[in-house]
Amino acid sequence: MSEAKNKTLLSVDSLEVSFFTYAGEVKAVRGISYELEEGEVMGIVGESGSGKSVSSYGLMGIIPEPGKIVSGSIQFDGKEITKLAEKEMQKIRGKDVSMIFQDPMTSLNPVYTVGNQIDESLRKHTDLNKQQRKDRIIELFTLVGINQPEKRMNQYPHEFSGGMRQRVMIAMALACNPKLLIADEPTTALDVTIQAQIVELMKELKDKINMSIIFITHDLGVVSEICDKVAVMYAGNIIERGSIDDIFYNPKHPYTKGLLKSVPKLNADDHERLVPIEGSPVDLINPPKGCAFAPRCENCMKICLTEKPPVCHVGENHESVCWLNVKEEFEKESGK
Amino acid sequence: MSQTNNNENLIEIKGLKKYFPIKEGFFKTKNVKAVDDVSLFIKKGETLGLVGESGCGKTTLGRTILRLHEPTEGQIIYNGKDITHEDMLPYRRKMQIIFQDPYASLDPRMTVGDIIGEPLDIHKMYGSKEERKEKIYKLLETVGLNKEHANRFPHEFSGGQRQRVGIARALAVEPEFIVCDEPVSALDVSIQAQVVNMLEDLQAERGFTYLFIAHDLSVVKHISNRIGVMYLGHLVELTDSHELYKNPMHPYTQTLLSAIPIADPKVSRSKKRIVLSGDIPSPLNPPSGCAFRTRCPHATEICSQVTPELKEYDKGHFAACHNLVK
Amino acid sequence: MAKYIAKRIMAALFTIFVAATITFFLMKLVPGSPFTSEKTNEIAQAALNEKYGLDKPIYVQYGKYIGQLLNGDLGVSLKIQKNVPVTKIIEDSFPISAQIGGLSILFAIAFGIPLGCIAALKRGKWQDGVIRVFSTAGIAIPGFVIATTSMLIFSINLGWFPTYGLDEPSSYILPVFTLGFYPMCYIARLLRSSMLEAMGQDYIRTAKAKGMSVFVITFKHAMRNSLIPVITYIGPLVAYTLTGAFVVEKVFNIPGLGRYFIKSIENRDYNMIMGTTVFLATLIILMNLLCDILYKIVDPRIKLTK
Amino acid sequence: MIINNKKLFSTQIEVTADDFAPASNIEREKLTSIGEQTSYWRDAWRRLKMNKIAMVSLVVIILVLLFAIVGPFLSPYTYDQQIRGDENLTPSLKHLFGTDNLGRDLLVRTMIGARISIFIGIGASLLVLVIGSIYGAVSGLIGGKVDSFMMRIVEIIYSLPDMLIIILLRIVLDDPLTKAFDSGNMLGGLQVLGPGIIAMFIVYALLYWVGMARIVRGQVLQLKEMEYVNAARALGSNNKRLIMKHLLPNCIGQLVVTTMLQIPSVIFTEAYLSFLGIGVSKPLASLGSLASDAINGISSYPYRLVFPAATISIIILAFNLFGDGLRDALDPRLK
Amino acid sequence: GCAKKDTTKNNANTGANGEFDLNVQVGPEPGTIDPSLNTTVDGATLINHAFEGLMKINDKGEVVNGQAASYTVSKDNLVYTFKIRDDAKWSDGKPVTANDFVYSWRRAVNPATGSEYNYMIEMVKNASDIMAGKKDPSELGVKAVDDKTFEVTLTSPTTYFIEIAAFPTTYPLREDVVSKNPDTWATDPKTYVGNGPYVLDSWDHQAKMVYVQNKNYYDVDKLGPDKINFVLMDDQNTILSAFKNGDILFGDDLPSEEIAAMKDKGLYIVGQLGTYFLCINTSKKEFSDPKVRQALSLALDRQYLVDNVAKGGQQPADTFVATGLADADANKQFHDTATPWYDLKDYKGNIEKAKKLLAESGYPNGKGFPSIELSTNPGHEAIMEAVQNMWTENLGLNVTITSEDWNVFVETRKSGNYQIARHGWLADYNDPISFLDMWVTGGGNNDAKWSNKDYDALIKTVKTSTDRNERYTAMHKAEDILAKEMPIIPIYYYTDLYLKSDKLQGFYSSPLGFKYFMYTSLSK
Ligand SMILES: Nc1ncnc2c1ncn2[C@@H]1O[C@H](COP(=O)(O)OP(=O)(O)OP(=O)(O)O)[C@@H](O)[C@H]1O
Ligand SMILES: Nc1ncnc2c1ncn2[C@@H]1O[C@H](COP(=O)(O)OP(=O)(O)OP(=O)(O)O)[C@@H](O)[C@H]1O
Ligand SMILES: [Mg+2]
Ligand SMILES: [Mg+2]
Repeated sequence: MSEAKNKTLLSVDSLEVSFFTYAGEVKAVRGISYELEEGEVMGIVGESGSGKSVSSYGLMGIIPEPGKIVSGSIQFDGKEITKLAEKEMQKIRGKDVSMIFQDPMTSLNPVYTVGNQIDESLRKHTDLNKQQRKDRIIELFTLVGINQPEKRMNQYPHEFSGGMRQRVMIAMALACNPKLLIADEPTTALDVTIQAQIVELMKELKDKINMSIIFITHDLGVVSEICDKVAVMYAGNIIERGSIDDIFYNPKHPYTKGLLKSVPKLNADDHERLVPIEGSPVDLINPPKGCAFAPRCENCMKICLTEKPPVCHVGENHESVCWLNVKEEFEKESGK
Repeated sequence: MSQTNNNENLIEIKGLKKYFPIKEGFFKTKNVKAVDDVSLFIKKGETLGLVGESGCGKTTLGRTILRLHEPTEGQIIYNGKDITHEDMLPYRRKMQIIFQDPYASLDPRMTVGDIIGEPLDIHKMYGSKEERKEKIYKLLETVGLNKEHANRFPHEFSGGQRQRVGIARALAVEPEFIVCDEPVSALDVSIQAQVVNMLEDLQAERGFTYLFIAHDLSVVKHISNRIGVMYLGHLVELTDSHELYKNPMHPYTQTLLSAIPIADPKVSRSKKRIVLSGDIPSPLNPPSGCAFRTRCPHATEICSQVTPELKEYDKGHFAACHNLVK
Repeated sequence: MAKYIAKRIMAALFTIFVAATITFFLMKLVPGSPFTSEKTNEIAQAALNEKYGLDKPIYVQYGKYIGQLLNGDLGVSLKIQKNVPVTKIIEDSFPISAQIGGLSILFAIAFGIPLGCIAALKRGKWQDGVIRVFSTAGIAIPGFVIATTSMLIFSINLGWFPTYGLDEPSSYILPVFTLGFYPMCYIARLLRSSMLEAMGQDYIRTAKAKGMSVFVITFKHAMRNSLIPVITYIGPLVAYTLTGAFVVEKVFNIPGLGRYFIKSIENRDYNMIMGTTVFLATLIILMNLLCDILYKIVDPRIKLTK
Repeated sequence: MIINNKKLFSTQIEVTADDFAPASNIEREKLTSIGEQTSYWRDAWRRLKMNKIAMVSLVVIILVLLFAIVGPFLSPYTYDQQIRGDENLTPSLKHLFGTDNLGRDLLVRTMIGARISIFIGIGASLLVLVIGSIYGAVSGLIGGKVDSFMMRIVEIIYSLPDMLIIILLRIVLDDPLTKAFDSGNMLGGLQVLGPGIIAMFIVYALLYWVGMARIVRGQVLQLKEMEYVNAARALGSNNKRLIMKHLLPNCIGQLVVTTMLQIPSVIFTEAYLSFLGIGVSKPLASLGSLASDAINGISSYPYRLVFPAATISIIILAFNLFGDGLRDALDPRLK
Repeated sequence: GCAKKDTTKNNANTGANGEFDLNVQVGPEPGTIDPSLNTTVDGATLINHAFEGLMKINDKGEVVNGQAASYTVSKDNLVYTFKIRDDAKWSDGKPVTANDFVYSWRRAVNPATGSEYNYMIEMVKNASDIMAGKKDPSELGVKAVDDKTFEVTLTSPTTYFIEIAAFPTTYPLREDVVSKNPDTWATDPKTYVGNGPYVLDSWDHQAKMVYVQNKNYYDVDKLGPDKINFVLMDDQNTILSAFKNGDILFGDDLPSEEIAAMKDKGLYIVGQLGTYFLCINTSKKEFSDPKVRQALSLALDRQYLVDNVAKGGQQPADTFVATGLADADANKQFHDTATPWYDLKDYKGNIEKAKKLLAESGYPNGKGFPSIELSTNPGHEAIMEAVQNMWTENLGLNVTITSEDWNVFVETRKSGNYQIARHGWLADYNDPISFLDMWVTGGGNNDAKWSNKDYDALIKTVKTSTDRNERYTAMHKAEDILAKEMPIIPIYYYTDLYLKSDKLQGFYSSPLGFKYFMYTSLSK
């Protein structure tokens, strides 16, 4: 956890992203706000389809067609990213902000050597000459733990295993020493032993080059290992965010609580039944009027059905977006 | 899990091998030894968990048992009958499989009703159209969906719902034995719990026997009576699930256990994990001797020369390692 | 590699043999002979049949032909260029057809690929609409119409190009254009859809995330991955186009091989029919093999195995 | 604990105790009930409707069909009516498309030609679709030796001289077909079309499906690795079921597009087959034969080429652009 | 097109240094230019520029001495003796001798050569037997009396023999050259040694054949073009385009639909010794009644067909033997003295007659008459459509059209597996018997399967008689029998159409359609 206040690197304010499809407007991200300091690691967790990836594509300016940023602002390193021209964005992408994608198997272009694909980025963003670039690639490969870098850089992605490919992706993302690294489920496709390697690697790197990381995953175990703070997303909203301890030991939102409960405990001696969150995810074309989680929420109240819950500060740097917090306050006030 | 008193083996496999011939370059064919000499049994009503990292041959083993792959060598015995060379059609009704990927395993152009109805069609399990419909609705209900869902297409469902459809399809033939091939790996935790609960409920109700494959030890441990650990086509450890967690013998099992991320920041901060160096070797070129020796912290001379056999070290606790002293 | 190719060639020889056999018997089944004429002269025809061995039982003729074929001898033309060895006719005319055909394929590729890319890139925009309509229209206009009208407009009305022959460089323009127009449009269509597919792939997102320009993304990352269907299409096309296109050769009076395919059948010039068939079969099979090798070059994941 | 009042107030809500009463299950369920329940086809149709180019094409197709099917009934002339004194007329009010050298009205001939060409184009393309896709699917699914053998056959058909086969077929089929037609009712409606067109369909059935077979095979090679194919196998599906229920339906986009591309080539091939005595027999006309006849008088009577060629282009354009739209609409993954 | 005229290309018609290089088109790639093997008119044109026979055709269409300085005929009209010019030379400078003719004539009749037109010299003694393989070629009735005297003995008197002596089959060949490569000597400019005005210089297959002047030709000084480029083309539109563009000054074909537009723009229409007709399969029972055949014939409006479909300035046919053939009186035409089969002008009357005839034979208004299949081959459908329409409208018959590939069509017609088929006949020499001979019972070309004893007898008379008047009377009588029996329905007499630039002077063509460019010149 960060003690002294560092410089804010990124601040996102009421970001909304929609996909304009034939079926209607898919409101994939519905107004999220957060800040990230230098050298800080933020985890984003949440259900599949809750907008974790799309919101980070927003940061990179690579929202796929037919998606658009509808409103909101993204301040990165003092620049308003949403207003930058494509050419300007190209200069930032891969240099100041870089991203590791969910699926290492498909995120590398199968027809070019991995060296070529990293080199491309260096050529674009640095003034290094050919030899220097090669040296840099070798350096990066060594950094991410790929043996025989000279040989490996001339191989094609399909000649690498999943874990190795993910390392290549990381090396690619680190090529220009970015200030912000967005890691979108970098370990989901890997198995545990390899996952452990990657997580260790990222931790090391964070310390070495003091970059900020946004770490997207739905594996709470991984979050607890690497993150300083966590944002929990549901149906395009951040419904709770706070420090890692806040979220794990003092969750306020029923969804967060449910999420934590549904993880099977390895060390439980007796067989106990898992506690899932019943119900299924929201249709983002017609999101519920009130709280998106209401249909699945055990504590659902009348107001949840009709009104959007407010953002409540439930602790220092701990926010929860839920009427329950209001209810608590309300009850306290009305002296119940 | 309800321990069954029935000691009868529903499934028994002996020395099962499955090699995939791969043309390497232009000259030679090489074998991918996806499953290499695996023997085990599953008792009636029991859940056998199978873990191991990606590519170690879990899926192949599961599918070979169902004869979706023809075994290269070895025997598959179902309910006392050797079915290694039998016509499988009648057994398709008794042995079913739930697939790893709920997105890929449902035909995107069929309605959910037709997907679930397909096994009924194949095995002609209904007299009239009405009956077929009824059966489909019943199955949907069983897995917690409702009949309106029958006319929808898979892409309209969430991952968890799709996995339920896959389960309903497997249940349609009223099987005795189900291979659950990583049924929850592609789902996020909240939905994963829904599916796991449902599988457990069904087993309790109907006495199913499961082979439950996953690489996530915590889920497997939750659901299984016994667990087998695979590494590169070999079964390296097999024992009761509690025993495995408490007393892992094989160094690979130990690594696996230590690598599981715990959703608890305090624990994770304090935890010591064994981080393996090196990548998983390719099943095309498995290391000589013990397959794990290239990554094993305790490897010795002998490991590179002799393939260790699966031996019973404790009662019901099998492991394959040279450096275990009983 | 060598072994793979050797194996493929063995299979190819067999295929050619079967194709030749079928053609041989088909050809003999069809009424008429190279010496059929409106003015019957039975004596002369009998003499001709004897001279060229057509009086023998069909299996004898077949045996003899296959024997010749194994020696690389395709016999002599019976009608079209009487008594000239078929191999010589092919040697004379194939290079010309191949030249025109090769150029037209280059033309089709050189314009079809960028058009397809642009359409994919500007999906849904007006450029896409224009290219889609244009390329579909190109497929919708019969080749003989394009050939004849372009000759009428450009050679006669405008007088830009000569009406026949290949004496000047400018005389290549119209035939190459007409021959290449259809494949160009086809390639554009094909590439557009495979590019759209490729553009949706994860690695394109990766490239974007690296800050690559649209140009690099399109032409470096997306295109190479979209070429497989184009190669599949071009394979047999190259074989057909190199061996000449009847319509274009006829209209522009190009002394290529293409006209012989039809003429030989019209004239029942048996040896020419066999010669052209065997030649085309060889080329088609060769192109298929080449395609498979090209796949490998374009996409290193593909293994050259059957 | 601090309530972020600003935010709360910005929502302009007065909260009361009642608001915090638990909601009933029924109320909650109301939220989840999805408004409109669409079926696959309705969904596809909706997507198609949103596609402007496809809809315009559909309208054009309908107009062309009206032109071809209803048009001839509205015309004062018949397609084979030779009007003495009206030879070689340029387009005028009396004959909108002009007349040919026998004094036949080209408008009605173009209409009849469109009717024939559309019929042949669609009919033969469907034939190619059926044969090619089944052949390709079988080859791809079974794989191995069967596959290479089947692909060798395709290669052979590619290299056989089609004209030879066509001439031969023409002869072989002539007698039986004429007899069948003479014997009357057994072939029912086909009689109107004449033996030439039937022969043409047979040619397609024999020769021109190979391209389709190659394409489908390629698709099937990919699709058969899909998990749902394994699932169907695990349920006991045989190959036939796999092909009909899973593999072919999942190639549908490709099939639609390729079939649409097949239509022009059928229409052109028909013109060329007419020369060999297969296809429509005179004085019946197809667009292809009208166009190729007109080539002979292109300098003097350009309009004779322009109208049929333009009709061909419009038909094919409409079908293809519609096909593109259909492919997109039929893909449930594209929202 | 007017934008381009000043850019007339160098290769078109004027050579590099003011030479006269003529570009013409007379046909597509010839199958062969071996005089013994040739069967085509365009092939003959190409041969005529490289070879010369004993006789040749002059610009008036007359047969005049060619390589022969003179000739004599024996009293019985059976022995012809030709004196060969002293200055007759081969293109390589060797003199032309009587042996060259002996060799060539023997070669033509030798079955091993495979000559299809050797029936042209059937009348030479023993020719038929040799062709049938019954006698040795050396027994042919030709001999070289000395180097410069060539003697031919005929089996029967043949009035048109002297014309035959101008036909390519009879041209001399060089034994030393030909026997070395008997099959291929005529495919290579190097071995293509001729005795004609020009020599083949190069041959670009399917593109062009270049002929240059033969310096050893006796008449070399009078030759026109320094070089003749025979451009080989077969697409009618392309020929027309090339002609319009001035790329060629002569073209032998054009699309029929463009004929009207090209009138006065270089289109020439000349008569040709040929008739276009329909052939009725008289062996079919529905056509066994001559009245039916008459009716079918009368119902056709030939003037309409010629004006609107054929369009080539053809003359509607009212007899079988074409115009352009001399009658007994050489100054009159055979056609003009023949009795017309019907009145071409009175179409309406003809139809009435046709209807009556059809009714008489039991099919009033065509009722009960089986459906007629009209067989044709590609390229002739338009005329058949018009015919179909006339029969349907005028006689109430049901007619379908079947179009077949040329070879198949010819076989169909020969085998008698048809009802009515289109047909055409071009004379091989200038004598009506070339037409009438066709319909003798069992004749190889009698596709009508028609038989008439009187007719056969008349034809026999014609063939054996040496009396000009007797022959011609018999031929007229024979034709009258055809008129009554009507196994064939004449439609029109062929014309030869070609495009010739006004600049090209001195060109002429023969009644058989051979084209002569050797004496052409360019006008300014
Ligand atoms: N191209 C697109 N067109 C339409 N909707 C899209 C598109 N891409 C994403 N969406 C929608 O946006 C929503 C958010 O998707 P996103 O990928 O951000 O989810 P996620 O939280 O990353 O899920 P996961 O954990 O599965 O990666 C989803 O409902 C998805 O359906
Ligand atoms: N059809 C096949 N042909 C060739 N090799 C195969 C085939 N199927 C599987 N393999 C190989 O066999 C090995 C075992 O694969 P398998 O799918 O059984 O692994 P797994 O343990 O199920 O992995 P995961 O956890 O990723 O599902 C892998 O190396 C795989 O590449
Ligand atoms: Mg995501
Ligand atoms: Mg698996």
